[in-house]
Amino acid sequence: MESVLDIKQLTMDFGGLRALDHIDLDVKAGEIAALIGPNGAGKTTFFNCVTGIYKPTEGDMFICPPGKKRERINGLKPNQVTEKGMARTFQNIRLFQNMTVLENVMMGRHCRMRAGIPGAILRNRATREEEQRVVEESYAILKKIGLAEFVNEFAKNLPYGAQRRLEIARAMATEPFLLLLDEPAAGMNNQETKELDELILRIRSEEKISILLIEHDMKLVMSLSDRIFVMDYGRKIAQGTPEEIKNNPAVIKAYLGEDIDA
Amino acid sequence: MRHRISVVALTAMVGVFLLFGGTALAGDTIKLGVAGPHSGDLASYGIPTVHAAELVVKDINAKGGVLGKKVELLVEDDVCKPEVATNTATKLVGEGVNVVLGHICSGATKAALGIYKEAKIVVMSPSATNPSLTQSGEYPNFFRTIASDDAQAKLEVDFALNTLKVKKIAVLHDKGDYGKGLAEYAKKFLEAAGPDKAEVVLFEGITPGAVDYSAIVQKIKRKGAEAVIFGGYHPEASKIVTQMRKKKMKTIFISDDGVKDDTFIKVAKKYAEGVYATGPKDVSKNPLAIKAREEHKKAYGSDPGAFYDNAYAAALALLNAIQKAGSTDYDAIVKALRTNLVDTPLGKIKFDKRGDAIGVGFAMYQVKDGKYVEVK
Amino acid sequence: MDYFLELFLGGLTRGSIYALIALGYTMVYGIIELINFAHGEIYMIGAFTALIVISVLTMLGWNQLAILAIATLAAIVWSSAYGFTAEKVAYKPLRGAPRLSPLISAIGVSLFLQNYVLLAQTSDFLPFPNLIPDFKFLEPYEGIVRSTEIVIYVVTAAVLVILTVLIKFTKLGKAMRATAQDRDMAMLVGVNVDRVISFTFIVGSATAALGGVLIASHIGQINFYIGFIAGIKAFVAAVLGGIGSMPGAVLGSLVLGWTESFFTGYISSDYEDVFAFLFLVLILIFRPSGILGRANTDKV
Amino acid sequence: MNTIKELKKSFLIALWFMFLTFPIMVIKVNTVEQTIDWRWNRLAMVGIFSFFASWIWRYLLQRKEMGQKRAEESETPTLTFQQRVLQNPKFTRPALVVICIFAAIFPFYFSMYQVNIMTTALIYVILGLGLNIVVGLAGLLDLGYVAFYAVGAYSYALLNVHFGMGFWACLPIGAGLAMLFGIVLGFPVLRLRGDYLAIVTLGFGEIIRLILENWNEFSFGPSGIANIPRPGFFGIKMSIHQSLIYIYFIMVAMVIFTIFVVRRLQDSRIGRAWIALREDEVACQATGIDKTKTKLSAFALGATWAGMGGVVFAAKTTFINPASFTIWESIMILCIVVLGGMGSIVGVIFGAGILILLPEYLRAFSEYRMLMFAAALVLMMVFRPHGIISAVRRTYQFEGSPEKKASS
Repeated sequence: MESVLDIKQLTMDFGGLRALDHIDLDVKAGEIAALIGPNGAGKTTFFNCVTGIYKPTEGDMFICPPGKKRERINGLKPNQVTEKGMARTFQNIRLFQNMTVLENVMMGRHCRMRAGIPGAILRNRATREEEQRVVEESYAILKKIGLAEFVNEFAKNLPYGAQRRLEIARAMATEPFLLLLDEPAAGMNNQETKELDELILRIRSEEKISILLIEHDMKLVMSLSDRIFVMDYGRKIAQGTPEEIKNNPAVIKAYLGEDIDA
Repeated sequence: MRHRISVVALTAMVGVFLLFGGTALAGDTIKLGVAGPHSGDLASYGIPTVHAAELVVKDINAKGGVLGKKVELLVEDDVCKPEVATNTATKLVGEGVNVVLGHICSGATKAALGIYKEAKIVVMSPSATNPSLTQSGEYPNFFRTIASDDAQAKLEVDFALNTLKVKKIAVLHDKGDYGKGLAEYAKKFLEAAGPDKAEVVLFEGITPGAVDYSAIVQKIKRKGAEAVIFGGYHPEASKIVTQMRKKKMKTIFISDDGVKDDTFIKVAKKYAEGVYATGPKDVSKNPLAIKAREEHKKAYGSDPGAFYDNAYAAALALLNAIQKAGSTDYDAIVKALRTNLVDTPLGKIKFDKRGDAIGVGFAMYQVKDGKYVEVK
Repeated sequence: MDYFLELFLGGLTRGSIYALIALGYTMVYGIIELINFAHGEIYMIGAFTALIVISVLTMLGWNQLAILAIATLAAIVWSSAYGFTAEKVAYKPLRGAPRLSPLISAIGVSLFLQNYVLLAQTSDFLPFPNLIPDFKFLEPYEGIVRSTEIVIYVVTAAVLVILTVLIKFTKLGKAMRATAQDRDMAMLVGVNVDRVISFTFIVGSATAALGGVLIASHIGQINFYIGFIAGIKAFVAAVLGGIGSMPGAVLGSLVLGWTESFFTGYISSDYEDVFAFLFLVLILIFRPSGILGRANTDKV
Repeated sequence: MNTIKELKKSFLIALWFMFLTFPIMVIKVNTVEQTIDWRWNRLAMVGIFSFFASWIWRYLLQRKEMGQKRAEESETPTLTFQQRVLQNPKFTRPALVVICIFAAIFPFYFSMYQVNIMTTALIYVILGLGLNIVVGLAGLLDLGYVAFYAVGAYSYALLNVHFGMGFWACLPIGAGLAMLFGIVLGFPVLRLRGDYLAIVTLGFGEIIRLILENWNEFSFGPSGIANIPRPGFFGIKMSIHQSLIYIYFIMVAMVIFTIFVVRRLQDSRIGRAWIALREDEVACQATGIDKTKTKLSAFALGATWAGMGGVVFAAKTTFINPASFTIWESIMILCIVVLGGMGSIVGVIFGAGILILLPEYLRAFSEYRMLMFAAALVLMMVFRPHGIISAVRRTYQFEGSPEKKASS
């Protein structure tokens, strides 16, 4: 199967500190992959490098959107990465707090819209139609994610679980082929986690979006993922199916060793 | 619907009435407008003019007024800002002022003059020294009782070259309207004197309000200037003089009437000794000047401030012109100003075609024993 | 070479003067991220208080050193009081308000204090006596450097050292650093944030007052407007060095002072400030957080 | 019991303020005669005043806190009274009609002076609305906004002096030049954040002013440019009063135009991007918004309006010099935006009205006018930290939207 994301030998140094050490990772089309590891292993740094927020020290990053040519994405700005079709969420929720739920989703559509300043001022037909289309589409996304009831609420007034889901909705509005979810279940209760599980599966099956997620909730990871990558101290220590990972001695050491120390 | 039309018609009528009514009503008093900075950091240059006008008007009203009418004062603040000055001017014109005493700063004066010119109102400033105000011919309604910057610069340059016989001169200014204009004239006159007679070794603007001027002082020293001609006000002058003297530099310091202020001596203290500054001719012997001074002390309990004599003279000249003209008609007043000599604290004056006072001049002063003394 | 040395010392004087004001700026900013526009006015109040005390005591015929000590003390006390009060009245009710609201409030305080001094005292420039006696050992070098200047250098350095010690090694300093890092967290671990902020204002104002006395006796005159101009320059210096950092504030001030001095000396004072600002822009383009500022990337 | 406690508190505060103001209020040294005025009566006044003021202060603060608590406790976010009024068409339509009529007949009812200061206020309305794009919507703190105002004013003045160009030709040129300056200056600095951006823009504002002051050959230096013509009307010669009324109407038209444009901009794709940028830069980029382009567009558009305002300013005053473009001017415009309510058009209009007309109408208090103005600034910020009028976000109409089902 074709890889939609292919990372080779990714390395990131902060001053003298090596946060990522020659990481290889790939996500196949239609796959749900998970990136796990103890705190401080470098998972979020990895996301930040891939999405263009950090400039990696070494390594190559390629994407291959379905039906398009394979492309190197080193040096692209975050917004360009998003335009290419990779959208992400954040570990510490980063919504536009003082905008409504609908507007948050509409923001995701920004890079798929064309209207410029003259269009905004003149409000010609094309602009009006585009605007209306985006409103309808965004509402449709909200309905799908189950946030329709909050549509005109300010994002900051949403319950926690709903905020996490809104971030996913916003990311989906950018029409990605790959979603990068940074701890989507953090802080959620069992019920919410279950709903999230279903949502992620639905996104894959209905929208044909591949997913790479960072998660600490092992139950969720094991039930969702096709493949799992494990990181510790900036290195990739294992990769494989959930079954393989469960029995991998290096992984057990990384996790349990930490527990014993503590 | 019909009701609305009548409202509009009424509105328009009232509007027209107000538009033309304003000037028609003014007739029972002679209105003298006084405009200048009466608040803010330049207030100390504007308030003495208000005092002068108040005293002159009180005096004249006590004697029966002008043309049998009482004189009324309209005092408005312009903070020395051009945009506020236009507000002030429109306010005064709207209130039907006959003549205006002011404004104080050249910039504000220029901004306001157009409005007075259109309304055919004579304006006389006691302090706006910018040469183009009279020399450009743009402002036929403008008069002043102070000599212009170029006259002052000429005096400074002549004094430096002929009396002090210095050759290497540094010209400094404070980058302001007044200071830079003056410095430019000084430079022009120095260059006109020829390279064998005078050499401008330095021409630079300093940053007003800076905490330290040692760099520019070192530069003066390095360029070997024998004298400094400075255009600007006393706060910067005293800082520069103090730093020069502290560095044991004996360079002669010549400046303008922005420095010929007692505050300069108070601030620079012993370092002020020997500094030259130009200022209006010494009028301490003029009986009217003595009278004006006494009146001020009696009314306000203090010595008068900057431009007081000039303002007193301007107020007298304006009201005298109305009396002589026999009306508040613009052309008549202008003619009267140009033809009739009037007795003022500055001496007997009248005005030339451009609006400069004939008989008002500058003299050179030097600080001696903590006092400005005229150099003969 | 002499010329260079003179310009260097002139720049050092200017820089030290900016530093005395910039230190307070940077402290307040470090704690509550407020550009305290009124800081320059606190410095002005310090100078005025000192002048009033000096005049009164001189009339009573006290000895010069005693006057110097008491005037400085009074300036520190009252400046601190003004800084403390301004914080309580105009900034504290605005915690949690939009970020720009305290800035406007600070502008209001600045304007208020200017006009308050203008009305209560005078708009004129007042002479400020030179309180620092001429040191005997400096006589041979009088043309180059004066005792006031030496005192300014020494005091600036001393203030920097004292403040650094205060922040690094005392309990209060620890609380200040904690508050600067994360106010909510500091509150949770039991730091009395209100008190820490008040204290910061008091220390910052005291530094400004010290600057007020020294600078005024160096320049020899004060009026109600000196705070504004000096405040803007000090603010620029603090940003140049990396706002929030104390050594940065001093370094930024010195760099600014030297820039101005050498530019005036070797090129022209016409464009002195233009150059100073251009220099600032250039430095910030290449070091967006100032010379010593920590690169403050958002935690993602 | 409570009252006694309050009394004691106020008493202590009064004592504190008496201590605080003691040296500056009470002692005045007469340097000429070497005497000291002890103005004790002032101390008593300060004490009495602060005693009562502290009482009122605490009462108002309490009320403000209670209001906040109530807003937090209620489940559904309730609109404030003022927001409800502003959104209710039953109120806004008649109000708009009244305002329009008033604006139309204003110059005929009131004196030239009133028209003049109203025109000034209107200039500041468009300056405020322009800066509102930069600060209020895009969240970029710009302390050098006056630079673009100066560019507009000087482009008209200089084009007129050298090429005799008229007001109407210069209006778009001035706006365009200001926009160009916005782009050129914005490009290198817009990657700076928050207060660093503020200080760099402040620097640029000062640089422009200092260049105008020093470069005589180009700008005529500090003595400025005089006799700039007022706008013409098909070559008809007008008296000053008439042309002031004419400028007034030009300004009314420009304000309407500005409101129209800004409203449309802020409800558009680009406007949403500005607001998102203000809310969270990182998330903004991650959702595919080009940070640089978006910031630059806000900066340039803001500058354009300043340029337009500058051209009108030059035409109205007929005289300009660099002293009109100091940092205080930038600060005033910033105050208008923040005081009015960031991001709110109505707020900015109110802000400009208050900050520009207040000092004019406070002329009656002569020397106390700036003191009162400063106090007003602080008080308004303390009691209305979000500005006079807070921005209201638009709601959208779509299939199945709650508003459509049950419009309230």
